[in-house]
Amino acid sequence: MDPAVRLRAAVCLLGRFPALAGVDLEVAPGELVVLRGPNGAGKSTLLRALAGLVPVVDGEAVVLGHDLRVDRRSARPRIGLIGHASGLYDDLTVADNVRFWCRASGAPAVDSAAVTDALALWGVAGRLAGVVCGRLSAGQRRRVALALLTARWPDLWLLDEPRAGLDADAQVTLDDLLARARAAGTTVIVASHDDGWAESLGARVVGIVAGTTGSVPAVSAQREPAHVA
Amino acid sequence: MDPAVRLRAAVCLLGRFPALAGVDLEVAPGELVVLRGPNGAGKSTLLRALAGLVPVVDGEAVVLGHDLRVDRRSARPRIGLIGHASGLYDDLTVADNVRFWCRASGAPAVDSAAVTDALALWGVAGRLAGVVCGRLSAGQRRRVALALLTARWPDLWLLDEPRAGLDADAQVTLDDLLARARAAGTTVIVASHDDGWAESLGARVVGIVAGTTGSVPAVSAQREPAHVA
Amino acid sequence: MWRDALAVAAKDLRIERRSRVATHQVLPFALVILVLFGFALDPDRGFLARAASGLYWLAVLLAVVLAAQRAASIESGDGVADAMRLSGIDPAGVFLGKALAVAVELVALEVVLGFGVVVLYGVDPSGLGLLVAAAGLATVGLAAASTVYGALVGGTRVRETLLPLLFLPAAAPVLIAATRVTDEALGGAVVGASVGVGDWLSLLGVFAVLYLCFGVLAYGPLLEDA
Amino acid sequence: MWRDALAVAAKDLRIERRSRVATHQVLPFALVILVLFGFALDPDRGFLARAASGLYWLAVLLAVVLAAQRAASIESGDGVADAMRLSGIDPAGVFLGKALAVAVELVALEVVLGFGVVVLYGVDPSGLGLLVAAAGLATVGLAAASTVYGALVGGTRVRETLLPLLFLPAAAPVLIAATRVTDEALGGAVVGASVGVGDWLSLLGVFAVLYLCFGVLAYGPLLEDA
Amino acid sequence: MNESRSRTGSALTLGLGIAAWSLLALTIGLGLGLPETVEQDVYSRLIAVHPPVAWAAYIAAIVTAGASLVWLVPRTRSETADLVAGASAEIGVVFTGLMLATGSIWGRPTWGVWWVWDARLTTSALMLAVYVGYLAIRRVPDAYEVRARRSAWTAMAAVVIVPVNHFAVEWWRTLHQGRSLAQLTPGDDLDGAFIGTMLLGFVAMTLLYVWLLIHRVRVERMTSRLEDEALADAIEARRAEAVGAN
Ligand code: HEM
Ligand SMILES: Nc1ncnc2c1ncn2[C@@H]1O[C@H](COP(=O)(O)OP(=O)(O)OP(=O)(O)O)[C@@H](O)[C@H]1O
Ligand SMILES: Nc1ncnc2c1ncn2[C@@H]1O[C@H](COP(=O)(O)OP(=O)(O)OP(=O)(O)O)[C@@H](O)[C@H]1O
Ligand SMILES: [Mg+2]
Ligand SMILES: [Mg+2]
Repeated sequence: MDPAVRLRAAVCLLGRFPALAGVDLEVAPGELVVLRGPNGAGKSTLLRALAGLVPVVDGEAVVLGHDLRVDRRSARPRIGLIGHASGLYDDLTVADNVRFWCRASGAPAVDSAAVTDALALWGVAGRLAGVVCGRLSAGQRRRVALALLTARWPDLWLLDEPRAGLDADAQVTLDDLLARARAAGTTVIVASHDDGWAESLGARVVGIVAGTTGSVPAVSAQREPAHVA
Repeated sequence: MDPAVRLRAAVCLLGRFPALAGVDLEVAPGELVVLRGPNGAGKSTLLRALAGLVPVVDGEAVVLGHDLRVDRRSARPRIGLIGHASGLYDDLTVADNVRFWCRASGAPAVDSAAVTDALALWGVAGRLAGVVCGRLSAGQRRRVALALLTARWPDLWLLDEPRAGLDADAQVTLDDLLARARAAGTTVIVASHDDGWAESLGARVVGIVAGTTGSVPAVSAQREPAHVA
Repeated sequence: MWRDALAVAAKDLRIERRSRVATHQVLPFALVILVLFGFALDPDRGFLARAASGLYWLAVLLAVVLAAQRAASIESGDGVADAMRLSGIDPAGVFLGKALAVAVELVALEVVLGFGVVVLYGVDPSGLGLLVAAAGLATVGLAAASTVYGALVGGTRVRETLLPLLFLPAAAPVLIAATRVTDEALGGAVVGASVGVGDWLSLLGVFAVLYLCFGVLAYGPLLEDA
Repeated sequence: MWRDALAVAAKDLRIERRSRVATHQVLPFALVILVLFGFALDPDRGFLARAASGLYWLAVLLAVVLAAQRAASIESGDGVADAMRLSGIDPAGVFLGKALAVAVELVALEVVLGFGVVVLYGVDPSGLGLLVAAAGLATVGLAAASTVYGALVGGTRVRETLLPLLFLPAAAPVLIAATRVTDEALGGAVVGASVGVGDWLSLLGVFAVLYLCFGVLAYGPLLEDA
Repeated sequence: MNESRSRTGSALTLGLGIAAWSLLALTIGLGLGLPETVEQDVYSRLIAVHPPVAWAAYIAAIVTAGASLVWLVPRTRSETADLVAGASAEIGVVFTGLMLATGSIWGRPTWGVWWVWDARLTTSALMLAVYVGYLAIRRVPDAYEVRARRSAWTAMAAVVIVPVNHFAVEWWRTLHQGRSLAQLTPGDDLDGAFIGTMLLGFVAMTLLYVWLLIHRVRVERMTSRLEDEALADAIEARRAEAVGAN
């Protein structure tokens, strides 16, 4: 059974800068992988590239059986990405956002059990449903985005620092969710700076430094940060 | 010697919503306080209110000797705020941003030792200095903001989830910085969801729930999230 | 495609209902433009009545720019463009939806502006049938074109300025054609014009169809880059 | 205050040097507007030459809107407004700096547009002294006013649409006065006009002074609420 | 095309250049030889330059669109296509400017003004605006693929102005000359002389355009090659960083 993600010497450019300068990554279906590396190493870029949002200009890149260099779009419906930004319309209420994105991303209907459960699970039902997303707190935006992911439950999850901004309670919810995902055989790739957490997840840790996959540098080794040329 | 911050039954509105509905907080000069509470409890709003960015509409609010309800501006030059947003111009390079903000915020001159040291400390000197801020990674933006704070070294620091997005290396730098701040008698108020870290700092923890200061609820108690009315 | 289009249009109109940009800002803006024309074209010489149709459509055009900017800025919210691309929603649907929303706002705008012209410039409306036909076609064309260019500049951080630069010249044919038809309808027919109303109407029609097709084809690729 | 002003102006101009919005986009846009006017005001009736001054200033006005939008959007970057307020920089300085930057761009724009009008509308320039005086005062006034309104709408998420709505009517006096003076300079003096050039010039001057003072005083409070 | 690494010239372009310039000289020579017509005296000779320039502008616009189409079709996609589109647009803007200039110079004696609000003239002016806009879009910094696709679609939309401009004279009454080729009356030798020089000029102008285009494209290709090399270095540097960090 072929891997969910296979990258070989993949290169991605942001402007003219090689944010990814040769990444090798192989993730088996149902595997949980944590990316870690110094700021600016290219974790976010890597996740966006896997989602087909950043073109891979060199090397090999296959996601869910689709070659990203040929076709960046076919894999997307089966991918969920939680990035630094929430992807919600500031002028729509939580409820309206959920309704629209469920429609758009082929998730279950908004009034289905899956959606209502997900919203309740992340504590964004009730009063919050009527609040305009532009007014939400950082963590609440995260919660809504995660609720949408939970409701959609795609095959490949790409989570960019998912814990950032989540309170203790939501962090527990997240851990439960990842456990369920693992049980359900969902492939999950997480970018995180929280080593303790990564270990507690029992995930395979992949180190990224200066746009290339390598051994995870020790903190001391990073004293001279990687991105200072 | 009167406190650096004194709030009594302080109330703040966002739109028509009482994001702060009666906060009592007293922070002695040189003290390190960590705010913790569920998402949407009002931590960010509280920090912004202390910085005079959100008007306090009721109760008592004195910061660095200035009554916020009378004058929200006088205290600012002595305050530094690291919020969810970095406050950098996307179209200017790191160097240009630093130059401008040093000029603007009455920090030491851009070529002074203080500034160059701070930039080096946070690893945003060298190559990054020439990169447009819009291209920086999440963590790199944080680093630049923190470097500016370090260079300015105001009397009251308001840090909103300062660790978010920082890599292991930068997290160490942050801890060192907070230690130095404490040694220098600088007052620091941090909002964070990372309990372990708060304890490791040996800070006084203040709990905020639904816009009011109270005892820190246990995680179990939060199962029914505070913001679901 | 069509269901997506409806969902998107509904979404945009709901946002409009909440933020009231079109009704509270674009519309007054257009009226202000009419008044400014009045100032600029020293009325004593009284061109206004005669130039009314041209000014009317010029005001519409400028208002469309604002409407399109608003429509584009809706999609430029934090991470929204990415979410849109990831959602796998049919880009053609998105295009049609957004164009539809803009068109709806435009119709309302044109009606009000019409009254504005009648009152301010003292023209007396006639040949309504013709006017409606012209306005209808022009509206579709402008909505489609502005939506396309909105997507074109959507990705860049200089939307405000780039959109008018690209859109206005492209929309010039609509401006002429609609102006000529309106002249005709108002009885101010240009003597000896080698082309009749029919040709102008068909020009409007061609423009609309052209940009509709163009949008349906190009919107996907353009979204990719946004 | 002045040092702050210079720092801010330098910053804005550096951003302009980097993004080239004014030169590559606002300027062409203004020229397009001139052409469109030619279109809309069916030329054969030939009042273009006579209406030239009005249209010129109208084009300038619309270009100012874009320039101001750009200037405002610079300050709307993530957290920038907060940083500005926290920095304790003198708001009056910020205002003067931003206005200065806009004014610099405006001057260039007006010159180029001037040539455009001469060529396109077939006016032959005369009374340069008068023109320069009018343009100078108008520029200061427009830069100041647009900056003030930029700050006024800066906080809202509907900048694109709200700014023109507020600014254009406020700038109407400039439009009228400048137009009249230009008419005068071009020798197209309106017969029997009750007010002379002097009055119009002083109106421009008053407008400029008024908005400069207003900005210096109001900018701080406006930033607070942004 | 190894030599193009060092120079933008080649035997081909040399020949082209010579042909273009000599033909141009010939055209101008003939043009000056043309009789003065009553109403326009010497200016009627501009017919040797003005229409050809205008057509060259058209060709440039069409080539831009064609190259963009080639780029948009995945199978034929190539960086060269994008470069051709860009270069052709740049040259086209120059020619459009010349068209407007020569036209205005011609208009001054003919119509008594530099400019009239005639359909042809207006659409020509818009043509300039459209392609200035296109170049503006090209200049917006972005990843190569992004920029190329965005520009390509813009070019597809922009080219519509050409037919509009061409038929403007028919679609609505205009002061400007009608499409002379359509109304060429054989046997009238004066007309013949004019038309002849005009066609000669057309050939010359086209050659000139091709010559310029080739050079421009080669320059662009060199710069892009330099960028590629710079990129390779950048990748190396980034990898080196990684090694350094471990
Ligand atoms: C700024 C003013 C002018 C502009 C922008 C302009 C533009 C053009 C353009 C775009 C064409 C190509 C027409 C086509 O084949 O589609 C053209 C052709 C031509 N122009 Fe002009 N023109 C101008 C002034 C004049 C004047 C003043 C004259 C002479 C009285 C003139 C005479 C011609 C002639 C004879 C042709 C070739 C006719 C044909 O076969 O199309 N033009 N001009
Ligand atoms: N135009 C550019 N010029 C120079 N460097 C650039 C440019 N664009 C992007 N970069 C660099 O590319 C990298 C992007 O990395 P990315 O955002 O993926 O980092 P990350 O691993 O997610 O970091 P973080 O942990 O801070 O989120 C950054 O180092 C950034 O400085
Ligand atoms: N217009 C409004 N209507 C309803 N609720 C609002 C409105 N504006 C703000 N709020 C609420 O005010 C609160 C703002 O809280 P704030 O951003 O300070 O939370 P926080 O403690 O920083 O949360 P986090 O830990 O997620 O950062 C949120 O609960 C938000 O839902
Ligand atoms: Mg990141
Ligand atoms: Mg917060």
